[in-house]
Amino acid sequence: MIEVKNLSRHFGGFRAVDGASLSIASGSVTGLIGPNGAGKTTLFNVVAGRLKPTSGTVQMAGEDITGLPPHELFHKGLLRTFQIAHEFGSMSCVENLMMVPGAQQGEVLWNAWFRRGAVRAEEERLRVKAQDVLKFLTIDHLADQKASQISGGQKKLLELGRTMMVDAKIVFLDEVGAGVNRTLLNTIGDAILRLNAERGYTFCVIEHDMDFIGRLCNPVICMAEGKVLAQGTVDEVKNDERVIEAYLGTGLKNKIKEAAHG
Amino acid sequence: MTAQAAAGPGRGLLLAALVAALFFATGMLQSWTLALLIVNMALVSSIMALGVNIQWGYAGLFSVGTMGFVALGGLSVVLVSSSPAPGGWAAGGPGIVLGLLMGAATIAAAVMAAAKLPKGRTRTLGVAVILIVGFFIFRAIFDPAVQAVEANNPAAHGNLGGLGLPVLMAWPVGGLLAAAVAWAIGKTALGLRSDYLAIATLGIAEIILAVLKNEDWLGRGVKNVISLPRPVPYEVDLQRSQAFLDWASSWGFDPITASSIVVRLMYTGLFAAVLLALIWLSQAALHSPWGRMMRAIRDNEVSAEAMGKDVTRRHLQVFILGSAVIGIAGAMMTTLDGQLTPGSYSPLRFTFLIWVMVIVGGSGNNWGSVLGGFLIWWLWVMVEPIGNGLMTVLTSGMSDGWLKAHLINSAAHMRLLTMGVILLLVLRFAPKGLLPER
Amino acid sequence: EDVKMGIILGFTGPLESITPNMATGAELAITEVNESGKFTLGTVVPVRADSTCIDAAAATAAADRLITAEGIKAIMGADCSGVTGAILQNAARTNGVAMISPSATSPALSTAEDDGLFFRTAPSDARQGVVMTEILMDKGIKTVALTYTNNDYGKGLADSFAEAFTAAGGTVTINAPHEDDKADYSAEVASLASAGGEVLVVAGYTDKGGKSIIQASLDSGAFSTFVLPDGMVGQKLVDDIGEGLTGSFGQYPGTDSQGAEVFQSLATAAGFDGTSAFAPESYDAAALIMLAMAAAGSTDSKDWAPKVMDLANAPGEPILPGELGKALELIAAGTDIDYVGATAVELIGPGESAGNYREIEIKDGKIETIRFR
Amino acid sequence: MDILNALVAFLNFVFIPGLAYGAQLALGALGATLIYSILRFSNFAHGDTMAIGTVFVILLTWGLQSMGISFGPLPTALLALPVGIALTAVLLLATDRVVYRYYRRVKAAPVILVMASLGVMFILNGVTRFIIGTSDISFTDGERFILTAGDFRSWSGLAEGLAIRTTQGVTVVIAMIAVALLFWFLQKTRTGKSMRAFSDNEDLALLSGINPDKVVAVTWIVAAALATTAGTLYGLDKGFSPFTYFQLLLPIFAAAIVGGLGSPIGAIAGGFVIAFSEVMVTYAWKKVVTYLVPEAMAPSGLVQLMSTDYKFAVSFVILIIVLLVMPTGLFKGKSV
Amino acid sequence: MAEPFLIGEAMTGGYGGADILHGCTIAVEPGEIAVIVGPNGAGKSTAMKAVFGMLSLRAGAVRLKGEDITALTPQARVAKGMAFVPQTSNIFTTMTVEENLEMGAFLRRDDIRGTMDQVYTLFPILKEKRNQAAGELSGGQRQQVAVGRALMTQPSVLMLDEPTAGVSPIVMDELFDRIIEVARSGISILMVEQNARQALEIADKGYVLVQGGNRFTGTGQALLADPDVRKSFLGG
Ligand SMILES: Nc1ncnc2c1ncn2[C@@H]1O[C@H](COP(=O)(O)OP(=O)(O)OP(=O)(O)O)[C@@H](O)[C@H]1O
Ligand SMILES: Nc1ncnc2c1ncn2[C@@H]1O[C@H](COP(=O)(O)OP(=O)(O)OP(=O)(O)O)[C@@H](O)[C@H]1O
Ligand SMILES: CC(C)C[C@H](N)C(=O)O
Ligand SMILES: [Mg+2]
Ligand SMILES: [Mg+2]
Repeated sequence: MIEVKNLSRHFGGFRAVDGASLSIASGSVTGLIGPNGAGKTTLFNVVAGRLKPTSGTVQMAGEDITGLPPHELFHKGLLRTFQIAHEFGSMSCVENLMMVPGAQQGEVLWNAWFRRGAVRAEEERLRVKAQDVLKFLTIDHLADQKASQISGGQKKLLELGRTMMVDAKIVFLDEVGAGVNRTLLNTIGDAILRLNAERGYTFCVIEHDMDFIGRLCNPVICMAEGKVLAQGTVDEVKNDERVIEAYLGTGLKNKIKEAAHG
Repeated sequence: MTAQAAAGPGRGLLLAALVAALFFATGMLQSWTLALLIVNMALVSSIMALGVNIQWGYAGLFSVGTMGFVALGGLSVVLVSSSPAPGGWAAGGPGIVLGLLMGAATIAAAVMAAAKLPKGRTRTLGVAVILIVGFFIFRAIFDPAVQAVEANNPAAHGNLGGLGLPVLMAWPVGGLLAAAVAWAIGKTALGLRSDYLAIATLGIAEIILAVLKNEDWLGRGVKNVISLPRPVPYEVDLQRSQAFLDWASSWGFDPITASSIVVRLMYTGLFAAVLLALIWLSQAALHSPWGRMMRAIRDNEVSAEAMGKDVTRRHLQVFILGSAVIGIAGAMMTTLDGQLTPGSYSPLRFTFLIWVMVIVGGSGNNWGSVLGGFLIWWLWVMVEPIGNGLMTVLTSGMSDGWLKAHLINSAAHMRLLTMGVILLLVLRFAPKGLLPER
Repeated sequence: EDVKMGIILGFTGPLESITPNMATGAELAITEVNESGKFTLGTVVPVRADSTCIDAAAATAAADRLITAEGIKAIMGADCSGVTGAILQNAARTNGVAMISPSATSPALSTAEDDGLFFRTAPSDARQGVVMTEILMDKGIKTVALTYTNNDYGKGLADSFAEAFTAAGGTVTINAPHEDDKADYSAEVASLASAGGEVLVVAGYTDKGGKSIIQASLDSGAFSTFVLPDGMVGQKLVDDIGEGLTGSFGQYPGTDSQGAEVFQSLATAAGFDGTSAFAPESYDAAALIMLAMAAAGSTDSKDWAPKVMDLANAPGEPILPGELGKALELIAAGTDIDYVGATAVELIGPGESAGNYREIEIKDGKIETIRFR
Repeated sequence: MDILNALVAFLNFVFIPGLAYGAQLALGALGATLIYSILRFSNFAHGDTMAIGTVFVILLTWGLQSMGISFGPLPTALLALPVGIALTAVLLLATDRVVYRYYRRVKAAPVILVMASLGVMFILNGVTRFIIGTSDISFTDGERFILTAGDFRSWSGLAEGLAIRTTQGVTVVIAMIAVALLFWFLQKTRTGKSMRAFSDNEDLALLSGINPDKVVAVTWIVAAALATTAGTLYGLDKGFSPFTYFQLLLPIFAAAIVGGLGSPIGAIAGGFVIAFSEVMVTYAWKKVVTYLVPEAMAPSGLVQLMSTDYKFAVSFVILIIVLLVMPTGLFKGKSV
Repeated sequence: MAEPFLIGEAMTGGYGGADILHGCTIAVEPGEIAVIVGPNGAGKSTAMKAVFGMLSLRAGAVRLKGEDITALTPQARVAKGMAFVPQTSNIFTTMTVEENLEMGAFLRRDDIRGTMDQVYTLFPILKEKRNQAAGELSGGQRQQVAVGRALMTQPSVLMLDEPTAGVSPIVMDELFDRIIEVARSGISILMVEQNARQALEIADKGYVLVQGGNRFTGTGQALLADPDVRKSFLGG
């Protein structure tokens, strides 16, 4: 589905992404992990058109999409969420979702003025769909709340909800789990798997919660210092020495025990 | 309507009634012709405010080039409806057109070269050469033609002259002219953020004005065009018409007052029709998915872009629409004034005062713009007597002397001072505007 | 009974620094008439309103308010040609009230539709250019640099002067506008200096861009002699610039009548600067209005407006400032008068000042009259 | 060929006036940019703040002069300046108390503050005129020139003169000192840093124990100092008239914007960009060229790219071009 | 039982509209780690803000060392030795990393070098980026700056709203480690966590908040052991 070749993105002299090559297979749920500052978000931003690459190419289904603006990529079926939630603060939650689908009739002024019937019908359909999504995310009671006035975790849910409003080909999720209650996260995980299985979405997921990654993702790619460090199944990556050293660490358990004794 | 409803349906009506009462009081206590005069300009101001609201309230574009588009609307009245200047076109019309085409071709060629040539030295050099050579050819063709036109009876004409068409046609043309210029501006400057866009548009408005003031061949520059045709009859003509005099006396009206009231009511009708049409279009747009998309873009461009909305294009669209509305209002105002005086356009009056209307009315709310337009314009006109009155009250207790004389002499400055105080009071008690977005 | 006279000038806005003296000038005439006790139609009461000079709509509203709500019988104003035209068309003509502007000088106003309701005590700018050319030619000056304030007054004057001067064989090296009240005039001075010329003609205002340009030109050594048309002649300029202005010359409306001096001493006595731009014209405008009312025996514009031309022009007993009481007596006695006033008013054609000029030169910090043209 | 005369003509008519004007704009822009960066709004009342600050200084100067106090070759107004600054600061603090504080508390959008500043502008506008009237006032004294055109001519034997006014020299020197001080203050001192923190994230500044009232107060005081200094220097050089000070607002903001809002160095750079673009692009190069080329080739035209009518337009075109290449100005300003 | 060191007692209030908190009580002792968990939107952040005085309570009180501080402003609480890392916008984005840390120590008059070095050892990446604007950092790096800023205060109560959101496992371990260490030095720690299991492991006391009220309260271990809590709030 996505083929990233030799991609680099520099900020001044700093190489946030430094010649990374990776591919995301069609129909997979690919995990992307790596230490803070490894360049994961930057990679997403370049692929999704938010940043221009310094060098390298990105292909989607064989087509070169390097440097295309985000809105065009959206219409090609590439969606993304943001690590720091980017809600539309002055709009209600349900409006936040309803605005997502592309090519709405009512977004053309002419229709808004002179084909009001058709627009109204379309709106009804969208509203029902949006309500369903909100219900699924357990925040349907917030439908009419302004998005600026919901909790941090709820914002992340809304962020995820937007990807569910349209038929995407590939969805990039940047740490949807951070700040989301773990029980709910499990439900989200299920939803991702279901969208993947039933609707054939391809996912690429950045996450620091290894349980979540373990449950969802195959394969897993680990980045470090702008490059791909390791790639493989969850277990392979988890047990990779370099990954452990750079990212996972040796675990907390021992220290807690020490603490308890001390 | 929903916006108003959300703010409490009572509040909107109450405020509307309050403003209506202000005008009614003006009619009763001062004179009805004056009240109508203020109403007419208030209608025009409301349309200008509506245009600004479309740009700022809908899409968050901090454009303060309002004055420029008002002036362009005014120019369209001269171009469309003033009478042709004898000999003006023959003197250099073709040369001017050719020169302008040459200028446009130069810019087009430069843009094309910038796109085609490989990045680097050659490109910079190529574009620079095209621009410089083009500039000199442009001046070589353009300058003599302009001189010829401007030398054609400068005291009375000195310009190409208008088409002599009905003045009402100038209104849509004003909108189109403003839209066309807005397109060119939008293409270059809309990438800028917040206050940077503001100063850029402020500057562009000054540039438009500089052109209007200094290109005499266009609209006589600072020499002004006066006595533009009217869409309604002249009062003096009514006063001379027997039918009118009979009608007036049958109702027991004084013919002079009656004539000016009738004429002003005609303007009111025309302006109100335009305002209502625009308001309807604006409301329909705002409360549609289009409006929702605009609000999304205003809230968060990055996210809207990721959700498939072409932010750049939408910004351009809304910038053009808003500018067109302002251009129409500009043409209406020049029609009402009956003259184009480029020297009289100042940012304070035609940009910031309009912004005050939008903000006081409640940005993002179309009815707010209308309310703001009416209220602020009424104040703008009436603070003068209010300020003078205040000063009289202030000084009444004082004994004669230097201070009293000084204060009375300064009374005129109460005008802006009072305006400031009132503005602060309104903002203080309705910091989100009188009719908040919701 | 009160007879209200509107004094509509730009008390705020770009002309705010000269309008107070203009208004005071007009009010001086009113006080004089009231105190003479010879004005039988009532007590004249001045009512000020702000024309803003730039906001046609606000000016129209102000004028309309004065006419329809305050019931003024005449307008002394407005100042700038732009708002004057707007008030004329949308308030004065509409309501049939006559106006005399002391300072709107745009030639275009000569041909404006006015139903006989519009006069001005300032000459149209066309004439002054010719007079200025004659002065320069007499002095043997053949090349000049020219800068003007970028409004209808400045532009009209500059154009007419450039045409006359070139026709007389002179060269205008540069004809550059300047905007008043701007932050800086270095660019203008630089270009004027570069273009060069024996003298610099400054068609501007004493306390605005014109003054700044003269100051900067002197400081940088670009020019040492300046030609000063009406807007630039004022004692304040001479005082502010000082020594450097010695030898500069110019002209402003006036005949060899005593009017201007008399007016200046009246003004000094009343505590304001009588040389301030357009203050004498304002006095004359107000005086003419009242004399015309007296002559018509009515305060209704359609009665008194037709009398204005008559009173202003010969034949008749000449009337200087300070002699308004005498004029009223003569009018009452049925004697013909010729109002000369502070600016030697002579109304021609469509009711505007004919434009007689006084040639002046700056000597020892004083404005000295050389001759009349 | 007369390179020396050409150079002197250029210095005298382009460089020195441009430098002084640039410094005046820069000082104004520093104040505007400071308020923008800390309090996060474009203060439209800044021009009128400069005006009223200058009025205080003028009144004090008259007082000093009537007491016979002078400052040697320098203008007496410089002696009055510190007191003028203090008075202006008091005024601004009071304004903040009455007007702006409320909007900060309700966390109003910046545009509301801009509109409120418009209201303040109207009021200051009136107050200034109440106090000192509308006519223009010249209050400079002391030695007028550092170097006069005539002296330079006789000293150098050149045809062209070179004049430097005292006020020009003072302006440039003070502008340099002011920017250095401001830069040091914001970047290095504790108070300066807390001001930047406050401007960045007000809530978090509170959580760090930064006292917002103090930050705001210091900002207004510094702004008062900058505005009064800018206004006084401008008035000394070019004369004081209230209307002109209002008109200064536009070039001042243009300067702050080209340089990058919030950046002190940007304000300085912006001031010079605006000033020099006005003077240079519309300059008639005739004189300079005439000195440089053989007599036979001397130009008959003015050799002027654009007439001075468009000087303002030119500086804005340059501003727009700069912004197109660097969207937040030359020195990476902020945007709210 | 004696009065706890810091207690927000029976807090009721919200953002102006309907109440978010309904009689919620949270307390922590010196040297103790108290962890708040709960579903999204339960009011955890609101409770933290309430304790820190960032919204006004309709009922209930906040007391520190027995002193009623309900009416104090946030700044005044900072002066009393409380420090808080909010969940969102918790760094100065235009200032450098080092300046962010300095701002954390704004009220301190002693030498801050030592504390800063400690923060740098805890988060080595920050030392590398010390002169970079914090707004240019990655999500996890920002979070480290935010926590580092609070540590600079050397408070007696440290309140953290989801300090580990978005940080990598290795850093999270370090962070928890450090929190334990800080607590041992006698400082009270009050934190909200969604990485709840790890957090409760080190917690002395745990609160489960649901719809603005206390649902479960107990020691960290007790909550971890409660199957209901595990299933409904800790993800099984
Ligand atoms: N605008 C920028 N300017 C300078 N450096 C930047 C910028 N954006 C990101 N960086 C740097 O690039 C590096 C990679 O950042 P990125 O956000 O891609 O990390 P990440 O892998 O997503 O980390 P995390 O897991 O913490 O979110 C970081 O070191 C960051 O400091
Ligand atoms: N600024 C606000 N104005 C109005 N309501 C708000 C505001 N912020 C949050 N809320 C509401 O208060 C409730 C509690 O929010 P809070 O942020 O305390 O939740 P939380 O427990 O921290 O959730 P999360 O784990 O998602 O961060 C939510 O339902 C939310 O909708
Ligand atoms: C008072 C003057 C500035 C008026 C000017 N003569 C004009 O016609 O506009
Ligand atoms: Mg990231
Ligand atoms: Mg929270």
